[in-house]
Amino acid sequence: MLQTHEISPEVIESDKLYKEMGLSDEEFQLVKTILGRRPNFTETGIFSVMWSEHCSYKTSKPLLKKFPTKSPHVLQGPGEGAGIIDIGDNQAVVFKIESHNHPSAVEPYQGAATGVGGIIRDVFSMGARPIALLNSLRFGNLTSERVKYLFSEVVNGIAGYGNCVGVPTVGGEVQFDTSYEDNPLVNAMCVGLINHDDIQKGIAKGIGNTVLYAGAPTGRDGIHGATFASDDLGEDAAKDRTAVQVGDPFMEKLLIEACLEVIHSDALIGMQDMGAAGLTSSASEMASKAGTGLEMNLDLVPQREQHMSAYELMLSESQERMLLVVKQGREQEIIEVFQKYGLQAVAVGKVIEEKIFRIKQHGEVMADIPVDALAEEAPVYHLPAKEASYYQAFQQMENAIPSIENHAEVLRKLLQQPTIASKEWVYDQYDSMVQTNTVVTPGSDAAVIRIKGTKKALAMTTDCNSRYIYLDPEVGGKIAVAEAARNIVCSGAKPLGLTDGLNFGNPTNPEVFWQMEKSVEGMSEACRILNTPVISGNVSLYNQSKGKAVFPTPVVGMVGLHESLEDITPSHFQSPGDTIYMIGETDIAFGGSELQQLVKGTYEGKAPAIDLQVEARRQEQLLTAIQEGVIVSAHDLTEGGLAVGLAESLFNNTFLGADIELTGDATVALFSETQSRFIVTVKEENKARFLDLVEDARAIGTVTDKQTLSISVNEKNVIEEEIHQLRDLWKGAIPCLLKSKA
Amino acid sequence: MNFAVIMFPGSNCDHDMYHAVKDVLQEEADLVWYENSDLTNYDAILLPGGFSYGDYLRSGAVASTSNVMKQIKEHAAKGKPVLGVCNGFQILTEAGLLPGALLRNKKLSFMCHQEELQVVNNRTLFTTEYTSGEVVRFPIAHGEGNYFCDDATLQAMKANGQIVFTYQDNPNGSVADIAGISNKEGNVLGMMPHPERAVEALLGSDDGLRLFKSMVLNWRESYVANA
Amino acid sequence: MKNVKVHITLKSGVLDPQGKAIQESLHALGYQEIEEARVGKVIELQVQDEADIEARVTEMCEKLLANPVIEDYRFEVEGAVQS
Amino acid sequence: MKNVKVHITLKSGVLDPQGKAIQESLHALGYQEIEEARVGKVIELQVQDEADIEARVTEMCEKLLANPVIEDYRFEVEGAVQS
Ligand SMILES: Nc1ncnc2c1ncn2[C@@H]1O[C@H](COP(=O)(O)OP(=O)(O)O)[C@@H](O)[C@H]1O
Ligand SMILES: [Mg+2]
Repeated sequence: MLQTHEISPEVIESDKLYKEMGLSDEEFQLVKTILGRRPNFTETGIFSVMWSEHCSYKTSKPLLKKFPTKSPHVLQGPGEGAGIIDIGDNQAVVFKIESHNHPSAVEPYQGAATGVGGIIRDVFSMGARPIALLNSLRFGNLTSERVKYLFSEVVNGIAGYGNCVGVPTVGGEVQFDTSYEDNPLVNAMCVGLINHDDIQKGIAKGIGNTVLYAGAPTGRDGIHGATFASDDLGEDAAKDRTAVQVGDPFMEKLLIEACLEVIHSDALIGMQDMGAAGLTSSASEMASKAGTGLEMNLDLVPQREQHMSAYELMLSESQERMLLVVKQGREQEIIEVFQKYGLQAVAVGKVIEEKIFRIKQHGEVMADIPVDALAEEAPVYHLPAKEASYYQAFQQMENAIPSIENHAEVLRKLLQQPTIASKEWVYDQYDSMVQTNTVVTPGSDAAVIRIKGTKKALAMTTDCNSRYIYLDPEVGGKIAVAEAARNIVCSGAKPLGLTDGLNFGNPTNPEVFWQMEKSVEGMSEACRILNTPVISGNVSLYNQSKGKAVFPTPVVGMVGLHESLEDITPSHFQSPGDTIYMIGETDIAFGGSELQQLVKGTYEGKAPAIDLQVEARRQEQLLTAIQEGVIVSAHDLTEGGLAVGLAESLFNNTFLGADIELTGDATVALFSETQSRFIVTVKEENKARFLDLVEDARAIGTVTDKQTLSISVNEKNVIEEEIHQLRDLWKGAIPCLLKSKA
Repeated sequence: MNFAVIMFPGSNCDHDMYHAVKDVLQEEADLVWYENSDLTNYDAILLPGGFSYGDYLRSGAVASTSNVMKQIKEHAAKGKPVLGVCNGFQILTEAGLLPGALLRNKKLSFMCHQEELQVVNNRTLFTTEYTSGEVVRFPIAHGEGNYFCDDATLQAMKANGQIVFTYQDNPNGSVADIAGISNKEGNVLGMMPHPERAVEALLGSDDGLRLFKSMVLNWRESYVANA
Repeated sequence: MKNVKVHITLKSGVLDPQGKAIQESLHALGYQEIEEARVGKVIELQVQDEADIEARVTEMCEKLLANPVIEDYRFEVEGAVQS
Repeated sequence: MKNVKVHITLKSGVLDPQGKAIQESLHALGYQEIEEARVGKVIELQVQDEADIEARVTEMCEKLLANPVIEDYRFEVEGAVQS
């Protein structure tokens, strides 16, 4: 740990201490130019956190510009705590995703818990009531004790926090792959609901107005967490104790209620949560956005520990803290609201005209920095990209069909692959129903939350198949967006927009930067064609350990709108006699597939192809058919292909089965991961209308009451399995892996 | 009928309870902050679920020592209905209004899903709209719902008909599959499953609605009888 | 200022699922020698000096810190044991 | 058979929301004399006699019982203190 008391500016420069804090030589020179002098210790710390990737997006900014962010419905795009989309009737939906990868690698319970806490604050700081949580998780294989520990504790931490604050955790995804062995990914998404008139911004306007600090006192938690999150995870990460932040969901619950009460006061000017880089980033960003300056007296900041230095107070990442700007003279009415909930709120500074960020402690000026230098004027890098060396080789590979002897046995094995297996062990630990709005609980394509007092509902999902993105970042990026939209459409909703969580390795590695660039381009194109603007997001880089990057994992969190509750469509089959249709043709697509992993133990070749125009058309037609009421159930086909999709459609019921007849190559028909495909069920009387509305549909069988999955290909029976046996394998896989000894 | 839904710091099913009574059942209800509250004019008191005081120390422990408990005890002593759900149940046992205690679930983890319950006693103020032995579906959502009491207490409860709901497929290790119990007089009910989450078919079950309806009908009967 | 340690344990006869889980994982890790594991709590209080500290702490335990239905407690005031 | 008590406490500086809640509710109950409350765990193990019991328990603490990132531990083997 760096010494925190008075190291002189000269020593900081001569001993290059700024490097330990994360500033490069050039960046330090730039700081000197901006200040016209050497920065002192506190200032060096402030610059280093504000110019870290986490706060400044210095290497990803040029890429993020590629995302389409506008549409008539977007009320707030990227830039604030969270994005906002209009859903009519004076209401809007607010959402954002955030990563907490490195903290979770060190202390999985608290890392995940504080990740949830942070994203909730992002949403209610906009003035929205948090109504749902989702997550997207990546771990190594469930064979090592460490991975099992990380997985269990991350889930436990998400549950511990989310359940206590009373926001239902309604969905998410978990995938397992060797590349995440030491560097798990923990992304949390929060969705909120807001009335248009309640929208808040994190701005420090009005010279002379008061800066109010609310919530938990500041301790030494997570000092340098922001730079830590932007750095390679060293071998000795577990020893980096100061980076561990501990969450208090009870405090957060009180903070939610107090903040949502305070927004109704016209004394409130702006509000922002203290996230990464704590007091430093919230205060300087609020001023920068308002074109003002800000002065703070650290002696007034509530402190949990003794003798905290200015450096520590400014950089602490203690949780459950908010910064408010309040009209001068009206502080007391705001303070009283916090007091009702037993929370501290104290004036710690004021808005000043001079565009300076000035910090005082013990009567001395500890930092005096031009505000814009910290935020808008942070350096931006255009890093070189280089096509990954494996890429051309993969592109040259033929679309081969894995050779399989026993298709039924392969289906049983696929259902036990942890990425495909039931995630009930995970989501049963989450309170998915609190707030009594959850119409579709975890276990379907998308979760659905009704909006009380209206006939509307919101669908939400997180998706990202990082194997495809590894094989072909551009195509994989398109697929990630398309898959999320497919899940939303299957639930009967129209996709509104998305939030992205970009998780990559070290961007200074040109091949990693190429993965970033290409996947962002692919995602952007899909966003344009599918009409889903990006309204918020998060970047997490340096996800690697022992020099090897994780699979490129740009997670998509998407939200859609049901105009009517009647449109809510289950993903599972519902009643015997319904006809099962497949929408879309099947071709040979095994690159990055679960079957490839099963047979070859690796991912290679081309990613499945995707035609976004076809995708868009099928989604539109399916949604129209759902809205006309001719669809009983709808499910998209993803990992494991048609056979897995059919089995999944039967697991929710104890009395149904299916008879399926297919043609062509059995392995392709059953397990290919061809994109843009759906299976839907339709009642006899609606078949004609369905076929009028949906072009690429073909009947493949019927729902039965036999409780078996029976599939024949070219009139030869290849699968004849009892549903309950398949279900037991699928449900038991993850609990079984967690119990078994490595 | 006039319901008070008590809000403690950290309660998080308070609005759900309110919604069930006010919007679905269409009875009078207020959300009542635990401090400085006057409960004398309410006909029934509802203690909602959540994590009062973060469930730190023991779930329900801190809330059970708050001043409002005195009024709740007085209300109960008059024979008026008190319903505690989930954290509310934990508060009632901690406060001594109901026997026993709630330990951590046998499998240690929090669990949330629908469970089947059997209505064991349909003669309480809360269950007359059910038939005896009927099986209903309510969601559970708890980490500490493993009901415990000593053997003597269990025998006494059985003899008095205090076991109101049992699990068909015990999820948490509760003694005698207990999901909900009443006091001897039958006017205080504590249960881990959430009836307020089971009042609309849209959300998976409306079996809980009859619990609230029972409260209203029984109140009307005694009100009309006394009038 | 006095340092008071309140030890809270589950009554014997009350099932301790957490203790059981610890015992099982220790066995799984190869520590077969563990016959039993039970988990208790220690609440460490810093208390301002006063005459009847032991009576006061006893009260706190009865009112809040321990649940007599399932738990036993004892405490030490800076070394001196009191139960 | 030996009785081993493993005491697990949060490292100093680590937020202890539980302790804070206990302190506040003791205040609310009128025990203003409480300056601080912190919560720790005690795991009581019954261990079969063996030579290297202390080394083995140290291992158990490191591997399972304590979380070295945020917790400290110490243990006593039937009276003999070992940290
Ligand atoms: N981490 C998680 N948290 C909550 N729910 C999850 C999680 N992982 C998976 N689920 C749920 O399991 C179901 C299946 O997930 P997944 O296989 O990823 O679906 P899909 O392929 O349709 O996106 C979804 O309903 C999802 O919400
Ligand atoms: Mg799906």
